[in-house]
Amino acid sequence: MRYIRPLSIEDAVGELAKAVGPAAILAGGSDLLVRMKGGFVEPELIVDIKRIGGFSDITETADGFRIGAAVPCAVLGEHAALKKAWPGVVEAAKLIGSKQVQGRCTITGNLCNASPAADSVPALVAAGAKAVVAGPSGKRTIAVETVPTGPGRTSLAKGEIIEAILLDKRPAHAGDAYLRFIPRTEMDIAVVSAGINLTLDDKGIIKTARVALGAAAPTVLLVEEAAEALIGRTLDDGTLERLAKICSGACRPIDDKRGTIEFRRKVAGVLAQRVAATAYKRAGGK
Amino acid sequence: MVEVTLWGALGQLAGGRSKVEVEAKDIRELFRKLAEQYPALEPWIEKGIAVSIDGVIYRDTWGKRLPEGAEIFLLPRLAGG
Amino acid sequence: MNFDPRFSGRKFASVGTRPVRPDGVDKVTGRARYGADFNMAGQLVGRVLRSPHAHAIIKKIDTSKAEKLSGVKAVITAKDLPDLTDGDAGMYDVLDNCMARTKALYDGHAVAAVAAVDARTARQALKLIEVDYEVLPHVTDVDEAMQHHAPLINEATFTEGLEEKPVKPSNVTKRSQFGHGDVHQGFGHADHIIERSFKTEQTHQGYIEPHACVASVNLDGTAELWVCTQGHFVYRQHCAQLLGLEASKLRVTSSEIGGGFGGKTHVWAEPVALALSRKAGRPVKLVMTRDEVFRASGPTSATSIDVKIGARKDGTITAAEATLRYTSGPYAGTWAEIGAMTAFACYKLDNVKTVGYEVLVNRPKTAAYRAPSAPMAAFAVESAIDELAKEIGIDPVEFRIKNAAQEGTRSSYGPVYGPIGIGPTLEAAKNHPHMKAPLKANQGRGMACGFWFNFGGQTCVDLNIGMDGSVSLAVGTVDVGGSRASLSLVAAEELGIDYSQLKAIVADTSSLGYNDMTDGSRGTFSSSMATISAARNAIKILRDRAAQMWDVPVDDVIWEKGHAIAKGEKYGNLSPLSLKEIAAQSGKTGGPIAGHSELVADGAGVSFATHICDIEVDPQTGATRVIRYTVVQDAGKAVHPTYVEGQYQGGAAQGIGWALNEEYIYGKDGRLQNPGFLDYRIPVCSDLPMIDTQILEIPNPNHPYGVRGVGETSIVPPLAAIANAVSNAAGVRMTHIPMSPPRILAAIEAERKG
Amino acid sequence: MAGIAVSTTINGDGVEYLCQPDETLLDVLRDRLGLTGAKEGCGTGDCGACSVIVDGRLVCSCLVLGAEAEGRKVETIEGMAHGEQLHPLQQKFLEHAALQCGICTPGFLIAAKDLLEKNPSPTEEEIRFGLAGNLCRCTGYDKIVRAVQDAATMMKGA
Repeated sequence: MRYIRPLSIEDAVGELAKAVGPAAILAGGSDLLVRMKGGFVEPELIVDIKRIGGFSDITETADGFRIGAAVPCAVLGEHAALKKAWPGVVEAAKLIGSKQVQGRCTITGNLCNASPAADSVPALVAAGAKAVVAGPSGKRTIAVETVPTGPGRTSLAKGEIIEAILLDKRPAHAGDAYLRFIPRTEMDIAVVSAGINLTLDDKGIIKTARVALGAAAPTVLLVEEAAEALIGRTLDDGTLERLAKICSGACRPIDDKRGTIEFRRKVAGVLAQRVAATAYKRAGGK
Repeated sequence: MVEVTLWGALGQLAGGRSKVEVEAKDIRELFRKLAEQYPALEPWIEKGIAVSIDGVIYRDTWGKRLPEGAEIFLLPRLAGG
Repeated sequence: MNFDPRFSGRKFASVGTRPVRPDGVDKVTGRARYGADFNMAGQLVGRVLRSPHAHAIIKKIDTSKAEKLSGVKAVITAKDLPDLTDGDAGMYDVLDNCMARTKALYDGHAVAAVAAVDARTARQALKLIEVDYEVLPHVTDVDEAMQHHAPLINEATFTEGLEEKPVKPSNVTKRSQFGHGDVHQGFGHADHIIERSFKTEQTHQGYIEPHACVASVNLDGTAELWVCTQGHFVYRQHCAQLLGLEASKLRVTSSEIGGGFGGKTHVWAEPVALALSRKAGRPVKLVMTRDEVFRASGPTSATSIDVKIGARKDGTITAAEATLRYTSGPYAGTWAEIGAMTAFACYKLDNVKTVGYEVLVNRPKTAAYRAPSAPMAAFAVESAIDELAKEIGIDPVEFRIKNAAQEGTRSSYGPVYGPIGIGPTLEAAKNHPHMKAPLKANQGRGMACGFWFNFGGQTCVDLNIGMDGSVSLAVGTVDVGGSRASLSLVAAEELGIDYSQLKAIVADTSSLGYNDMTDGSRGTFSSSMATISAARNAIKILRDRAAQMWDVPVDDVIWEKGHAIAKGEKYGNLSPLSLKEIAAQSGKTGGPIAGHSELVADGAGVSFATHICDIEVDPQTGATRVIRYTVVQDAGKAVHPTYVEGQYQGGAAQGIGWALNEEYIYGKDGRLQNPGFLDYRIPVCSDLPMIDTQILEIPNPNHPYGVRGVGETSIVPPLAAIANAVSNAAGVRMTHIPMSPPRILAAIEAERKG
Repeated sequence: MAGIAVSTTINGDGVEYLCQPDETLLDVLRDRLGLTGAKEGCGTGDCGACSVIVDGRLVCSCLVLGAEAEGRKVETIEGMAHGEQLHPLQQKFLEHAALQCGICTPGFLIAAKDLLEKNPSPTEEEIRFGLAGNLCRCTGYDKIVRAVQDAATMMKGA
């Protein structure tokens, strides 16, 4: 086993590309170290990306925000402009694990761990976030929902690293929100979750909408039909009811130690309603 | 002579009696005489049983005297947390 | 020595105050040493290989590859722990649980162990051990295990306690029965009868410190064991027996213990660590991982309980009956028996009958968990009591008060009660402001009562007075939650000195006589009795020494407020001698001054509690929130009230976790799916409100200060109190614990659909 | 395997050690440096008993590699008191009996210290959520929350 701490993205990509045995990228380590402890993975190479320039920074650009792959979730909550623009993304990131875990875990790691129940992912998908991927053949920018392809699997090729997550600049009358259901008040993995991002017109009519569900299928679900049900409407009771029905129907959950199929279906709809109400309010809707 | 009440399982071993009379001055004698009169009880006594004398439970005190007319109950020994 | 344990009704100077505990500073600075914090020179790392199967014959274990790995110093299997139990069935089960002999009986059952120079080598070595299993059908559910077609866990099991010996083996090891009167007749007199079936899932004590020990066996047959345990003397006996050592040559030191709650009352890994050390010829440190703690230590029983209670229109209970089925893991236990004894202990009943069945399943060996077996029985009974009150139309508190046991009541388990606290706790609950506080929408209030026996038992204490007048107190009951503070208070009280002059420690097994474990709420009850006795013995010596110093007859010397006083007008010119002054001269008046005591503490008074709680239920998701919680419990006498409150609060919190979210979840393959704190969900800080406590003091007549055990009763009522509150909040009767959101939501949906 | 040489600062003192790539900071603290105040309750970041502060961030030391401490500043329970002077949180934990078995106490104290440094006047709810990453099985948290409240008051007055 080898631990390295490259200072450049080129070095990191190079080491990963030429690695013979299993290699792991270490940012916050809150998933990797748990899997190593349980004996589920034994990487030959651990690439700690925290000292690569720019990886630990949040930068505000003309287009929006660039969140480095090694930025701990706690830092997202301390960034006033990001919190103001994307409260849903930030609250999702701040729900992962405990204060201790938030001091380490990253939204990029959350995405790449590819758990169907990842907290920040539905919020990022709803937000239309993009991932900047660096690899042996250069850089590309992809929609975050294309990263996880199944539980524990991603679309990243050997040697590829996500170096940052991009979030757009916010127009007027925009709001996002995220909620998850857990049995306790903290420390649990989402049993089911929902992230919604809305923009409204001056009259409070929903112009654009993105609705994402977590822990409802093998990967995060972007529910287009739910978005369509919202667009062109305000959040009246009928719309909310339709939203819940569509979200419940869109779920393809499983029975497991955290919840049942029936429970996840029902609660996905309930959460979608509650999240929509918060996002709508944040967007200035009344 | 003291009257001793046996709990369910023990009563069955004593031929279905829930109460038996024993001439005993203390717990040790009580155990010895019970084992003599009802041999099926012996392994249970060996494993350890508790004796309630007027509502107070004794576990290991052979020398405890059995007052005349006291209410005597045999109980299983318990585990605690 | 003659010791009068009767309650004397004295006034207290120290007892009842709240000083800082003697072990406090070590614990807030990180210096206190727990099981895993101790190391010996040359120590190896021990690790255990565990069965991945719920039930399997171990056909062959090949350890040769592991033995050849560089850095491996010993590999052991059951062969290295030969059967020395000499027909003691209970000890044989302990041995088999430490290391499976012919069959792996649950997911996590130990099958082999290694000692190596470091953790990585030990882990690698485990992977090199080849075990050839023949997987057998398994059963983990209590009701399924009782079915005729269920896989047999032990083919030699024929149910004990039946009128006729059964012809076929089964998974039921024992039937037990308690009660009096005629329930059939009693139900005939009832105007209302409630009959319900309940289920509770298996929970774990959830102590934060995993089992840990360092074992060192020497070539001369002596050995040392450092271990986190609730009873180092009991561990010594068990380990000595299983390893073939002489008890007095095995010195066991109890480390600070990071929680036990019953889970550290019998040996798990300690005999394995000793066997590894013996084979390797070096000390071995063995620390369980959290995964191992859940899979292979602990848990309480899973249960299935039927309850039937009948009452007249005026609210008098006429008959009560319960059938209780408790899992004991793959080995015989007496857990249903305890459940059957406690089930109706709170009530005055003319006709009562309880029947218990001990059921074998492919789960870890059941261990005691705080008032073991009582919470599940109370859940079933107190739920039915609440429902019955509602049906009759009586307030649930009044209904319980009307039927509460009192002094002179024949208990449902047999004996007649002395002075007891169930009535007073109910009256206190009734008059508590909590009962009248307003509730909001979707909130419900529930209450329930609980009972626990409390134990006494063998106890030994040494009290040594230094020449500077300071006092050291050596006790043998492990301090699990502040007992060194309470015992110091007791010694200070007897000697008439200041608490700060004392220091209490837990002595190792070679320094003090045998002590039973800290279980059954016996720690402070028993050791305070022995401490009082030891202090009084020391006072006899102090008086004698003072008499020497004054050259007066000892009978003229009395002990008062920490001083020897010469009694009588003729001694008017003799000013009292302090303990310090007497101690300073002890070298000249006969040597060191000490008080010793060994006794069996009998007469532990039974304990009762009543809890009230408010729960809010989200009707759309089944989520629950504990809004308010109040514990009322009889302590007899609270020696250190802050730690008594702590026991009340801690038990309530564990009960809340059990009621709402904690459960062992087994897959169809019989493997435990949630062996970690992520998915075995114990309450976190934000899950709970402040937990109010009210300490009642109804003196135990069999203790000089009136002390009763306080540790366990507080976990008994919460399951039922919360179930009753949820029922009142959501309008559905919950009969399955834990009341997790999916279960509550399913119940609400079923109710909606009719 | 050759060890990784790490140079770091622990409780203000420069410390150098060698560790293996898969060794956690908790392993290093406990097994190599003899700082056993941080406890391993789970090894998976679910109990908080191993809490330490690294460069001003509260973390579980079981989820940090020993190698990652290079050039960092690590604070552990052993550095909380100053000489003979207990930290106000330590004092208040003692006075309120906010510990029974005490195994979770070092982690709670470190987490509470971090909480009060970031939020000197937390509400009860903020304390409860701030400490939700630390499990206690003995106390029901009541006395812990009260001790933190009292310490916050004391520290503001100081």
